Amino acid sequence: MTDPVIQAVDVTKRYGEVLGLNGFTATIGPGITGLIGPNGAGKSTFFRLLVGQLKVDAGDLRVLGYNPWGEGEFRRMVGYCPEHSTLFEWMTARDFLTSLLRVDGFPKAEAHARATEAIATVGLSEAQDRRLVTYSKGMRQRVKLAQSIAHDPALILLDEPLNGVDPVGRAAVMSLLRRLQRSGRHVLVSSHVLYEVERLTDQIVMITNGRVIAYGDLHRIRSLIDAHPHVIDIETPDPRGVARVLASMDHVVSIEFPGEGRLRVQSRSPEEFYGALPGLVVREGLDIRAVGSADDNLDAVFRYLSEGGHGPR
Amino acid sequence: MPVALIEVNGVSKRFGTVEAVSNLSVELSPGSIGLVGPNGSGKTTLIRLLLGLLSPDSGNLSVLGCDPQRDPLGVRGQVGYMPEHDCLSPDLSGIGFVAHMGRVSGLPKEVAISRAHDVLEFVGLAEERYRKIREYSVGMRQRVKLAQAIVHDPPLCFLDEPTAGLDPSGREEMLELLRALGRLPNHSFVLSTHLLHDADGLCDQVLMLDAGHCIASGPVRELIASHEGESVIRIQGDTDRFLASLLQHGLTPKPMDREIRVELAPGTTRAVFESAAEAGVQVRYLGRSVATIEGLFLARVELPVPEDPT
Amino acid sequence: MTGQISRMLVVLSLSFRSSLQGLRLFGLAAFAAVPTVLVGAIASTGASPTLLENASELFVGALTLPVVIMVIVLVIAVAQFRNEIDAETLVYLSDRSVGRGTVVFGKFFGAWGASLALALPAALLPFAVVSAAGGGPSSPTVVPAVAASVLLATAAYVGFFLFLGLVSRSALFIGLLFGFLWEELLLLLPGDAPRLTLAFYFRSFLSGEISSGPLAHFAGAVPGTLAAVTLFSVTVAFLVLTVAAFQSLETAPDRGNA
Amino acid sequence: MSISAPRYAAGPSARTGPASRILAIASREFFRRARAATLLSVALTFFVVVTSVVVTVIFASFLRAPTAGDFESVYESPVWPFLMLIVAASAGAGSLAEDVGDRSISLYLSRPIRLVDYVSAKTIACGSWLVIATVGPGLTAVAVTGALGYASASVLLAALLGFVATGFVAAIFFTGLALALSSLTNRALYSGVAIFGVILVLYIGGSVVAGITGNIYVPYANPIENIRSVAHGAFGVSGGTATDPASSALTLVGSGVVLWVFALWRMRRVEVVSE
Repeated sequence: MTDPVIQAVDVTKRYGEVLGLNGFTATIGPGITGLIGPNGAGKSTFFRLLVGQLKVDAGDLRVLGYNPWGEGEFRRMVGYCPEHSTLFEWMTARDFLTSLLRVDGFPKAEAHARATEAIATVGLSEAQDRRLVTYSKGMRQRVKLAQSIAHDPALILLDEPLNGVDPVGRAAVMSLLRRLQRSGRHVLVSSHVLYEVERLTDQIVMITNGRVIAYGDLHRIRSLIDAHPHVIDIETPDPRGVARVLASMDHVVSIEFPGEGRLRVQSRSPEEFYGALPGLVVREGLDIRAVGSADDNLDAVFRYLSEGGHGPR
Repeated sequence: MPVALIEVNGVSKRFGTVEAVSNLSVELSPGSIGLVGPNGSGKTTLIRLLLGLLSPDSGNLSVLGCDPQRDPLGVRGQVGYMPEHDCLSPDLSGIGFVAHMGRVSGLPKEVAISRAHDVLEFVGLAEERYRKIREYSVGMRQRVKLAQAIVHDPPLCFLDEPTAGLDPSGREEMLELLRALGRLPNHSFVLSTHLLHDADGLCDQVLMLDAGHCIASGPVRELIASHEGESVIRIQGDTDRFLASLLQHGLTPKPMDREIRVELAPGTTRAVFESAAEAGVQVRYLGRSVATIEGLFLARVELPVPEDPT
Repeated sequence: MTGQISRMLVVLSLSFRSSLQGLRLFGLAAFAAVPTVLVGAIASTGASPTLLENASELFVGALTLPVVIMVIVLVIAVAQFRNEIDAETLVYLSDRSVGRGTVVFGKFFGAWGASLALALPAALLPFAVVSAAGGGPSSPTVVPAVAASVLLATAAYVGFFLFLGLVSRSALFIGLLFGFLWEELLLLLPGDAPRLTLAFYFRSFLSGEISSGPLAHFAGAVPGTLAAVTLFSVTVAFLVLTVAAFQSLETAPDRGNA
Repeated sequence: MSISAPRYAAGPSARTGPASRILAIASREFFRRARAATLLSVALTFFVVVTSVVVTVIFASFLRAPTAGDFESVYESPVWPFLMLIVAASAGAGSLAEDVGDRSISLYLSRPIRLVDYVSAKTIACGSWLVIATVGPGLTAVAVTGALGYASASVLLAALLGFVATGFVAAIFFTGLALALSSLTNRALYSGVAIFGVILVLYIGGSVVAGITGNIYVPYANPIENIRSVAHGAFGVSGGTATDPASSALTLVGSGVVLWVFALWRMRRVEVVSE
């Protein structure tokens, strides 16, 4: 077992009466991790604690083994891409990155080389000598991303990096994050566009109201929710025949026929259902044209969890 | 034949060396219109041209039968505008702000106030309307922005990225609101977005821009029908083994993101389940790839999507 | 890796450049040019060199120090932290491995340098106009004394306004009240009240050199060394306060996105 | 939060004309400025002007019958210009800057109003506060002295006209200045600092240069000197200022208008729909 990248134990942070985090406990391992939760759940507060912009009120927070509040060279091991999009508007992108790298202690020539490289990585080379005030929202996201990776940190913290980025840019950012992961970097990325996180990683931390409601592997999280029956839609030319076979499974609660050539199965244990399905199809010679579940995505899991486990809609 | 809501004839607009809109001609009829395209594709410039805030270098436009060039106030009197960015005065209450914008649009004071109450109720802020805007959350601010755009009951609204910054439930609620707005008779809107998912299931027409050019326009249903996809599989388990297994069954799978795409002849889904059984993985999803506006867009612009050699 | 000193120089250059850019540079430079332009205008009427010398000395006490330099320092120094906190860009400096004390010193010297870049010409160029018109200073030490006074006055004001900008949301408004009410009105009061202003010290520092205009009242009020030491200590005190405040500063995310 | 069908009023209602739209913006701007700083500075102006005028007139009445000139004395004090600076900064510095800053300007300009309507509305609001601060205290002082019976009806009438004329001229100038400086920035406090800086530089610089050179045109560059001169003319006080009252009035009104046009020109550059 490798050391956790981020370890939070009972972290609490308040702003006066407003609660940011409340008994937040999570262990975040290597690779890409998605941090998801609705607006106001505490995502940005968590990031600000991780980069030492805020001090925990209670509890213990370790980032790469360090306490993030306070100064220190370990800061160079962390890169942070904040959510808001204002920059040093009067500078050019290259100037901005070079200055930040020099503030981080890189000698001038190296800072310049690294800035140019990071800008090329996010695909802004053409615009690097334009003043940032002329940049669009999508370009700003990329500048922020570039400054968070330019100093080659071990841990990269990205607060909503896909917000305001068009499909072209999103694809580029996501492939960059995977490249970073493959080269051994750890990435914590928050988003509320859930299908994007789902495409990026299985490791997630779900928070709401300043608390972790689930963390770990997405599919394991889902299989933990046994009390949450899945509705699975199946398309087949022979619904009755398929229904007869499926009805033999004891976790199948109900079977409906919502329309021509379609079947809706409700199962108490989706894990077992999906596990048994390929074998059944082969053994019984079923002709299943399509299978899928509206509940089989992050959105559904999240909705289920944040509603406090009141069962399916 | 319905009357055209918006007509654009050969419009070009250039800023310095950048041609923001390039010889654009399009005709849109009343309804819910999605204006989609990546950042910098000319969406914003087009809205500014339609509101009469910019003059085209060439060509002409018509909005609800008015020329925004010759009669900008005539156009702006009939349209509502919801900007993308924050634009609310924090020191006012929701009701005060919306009523004020109603009066600026020419509603008499009493009408403006009663309309403000109506639209705030419509956007679901009835309980919070007397609170100061500075206390509003992101979602509430988006709602106030929508409310001020429809307070004078315009037949056409321009909505610029109405779901920007919203979380899934907030986004869903906003889209639901827009659907409700689109169902009203004689109420059209132009939804400008680069979150193409937003336009799915909400817009009945689409105008797709890329680098100032129109790459598709017309009713969504017709456009999507012309774009058929292949089959999509999502599994849980060992992807590499499953892929190898599919290859053995004579299929040519293409791993994409977290999905696998594969061409399947009708009635050959069985090979998928056999492969799954051999590889010991679960088939979590199998189906034809759903034709979406995003899919249509990706197909039209030939994106340089970086493939991951996993 | 480079040390804290060279990192401070980078912050300094960032602060200096951000202070002197765009419309703000234009506006502040216009203010800074006023005394010189006025002396030049008087010179163009063919006034005698003695009269010109009197005018330039009068401007230092009546216009340059209390109005022109006050406006320049107020705008530049308050903006250092305040604008970055308002625009939420402070995080780009404070999440780096640079020490927070280093950032404060970088910003102080950057703002001080930017202020001096405008304030010194504002105070000294009128004397250059005088000598170009054939006049000479009333005493050989008047120009160095004015320069030293501007150096000390701007340092103390930059220190105070830097602190104000870090800790108060309405720093510019408080600064305005301090600069034009506190500093001016307390000087008019009898007794020891003027000793509560900073202006009292750098004015008495100059009073041996300039005897016309508002500075005349301060002849020998406080010995020059004492005045200089006082201004220096005020500067250091506010720097220490600023470092302490910045080290415990928490930048909370925007409401609604917490 | 729930979603329900909107209850639209039956049929489209009649639209008002541009005048009432301007009025809507103007009244909103006026009340928005009614903050502590504005109210306090206006109240302070009332207190200072009314007490100083009433006291001066009462003292004068011990020696002779008070004249309109006794009312005018308030313009000679160094406190009055300072009060005007605070009022102008708190009532006008933010009028355009804050809308650009919070970007609500983009909403106004997407509405059926012209830019000139918008700037006019802001002018009305800022001008109203300044008129309240310049004319109001004078009229109150006239009413108080009249009620106490210290001055004759004809003197009171002359003083009243004097306050109105001087007040309006000063208000036009300060309004133009405040809007012009407000249009340059998106932060109200910068334009506030600039109002102080510009007036104090012109005031102090102008009087020093005029004193040294004796040039008779320099005082026209000093707005405070101009206002005093206008006051002399309006109250029928002879001599005492370096400028001609009519020319001073023209200078103030003219520069006020030029500054206003500058503000309008600046606002044309504001981007309404941002990328």
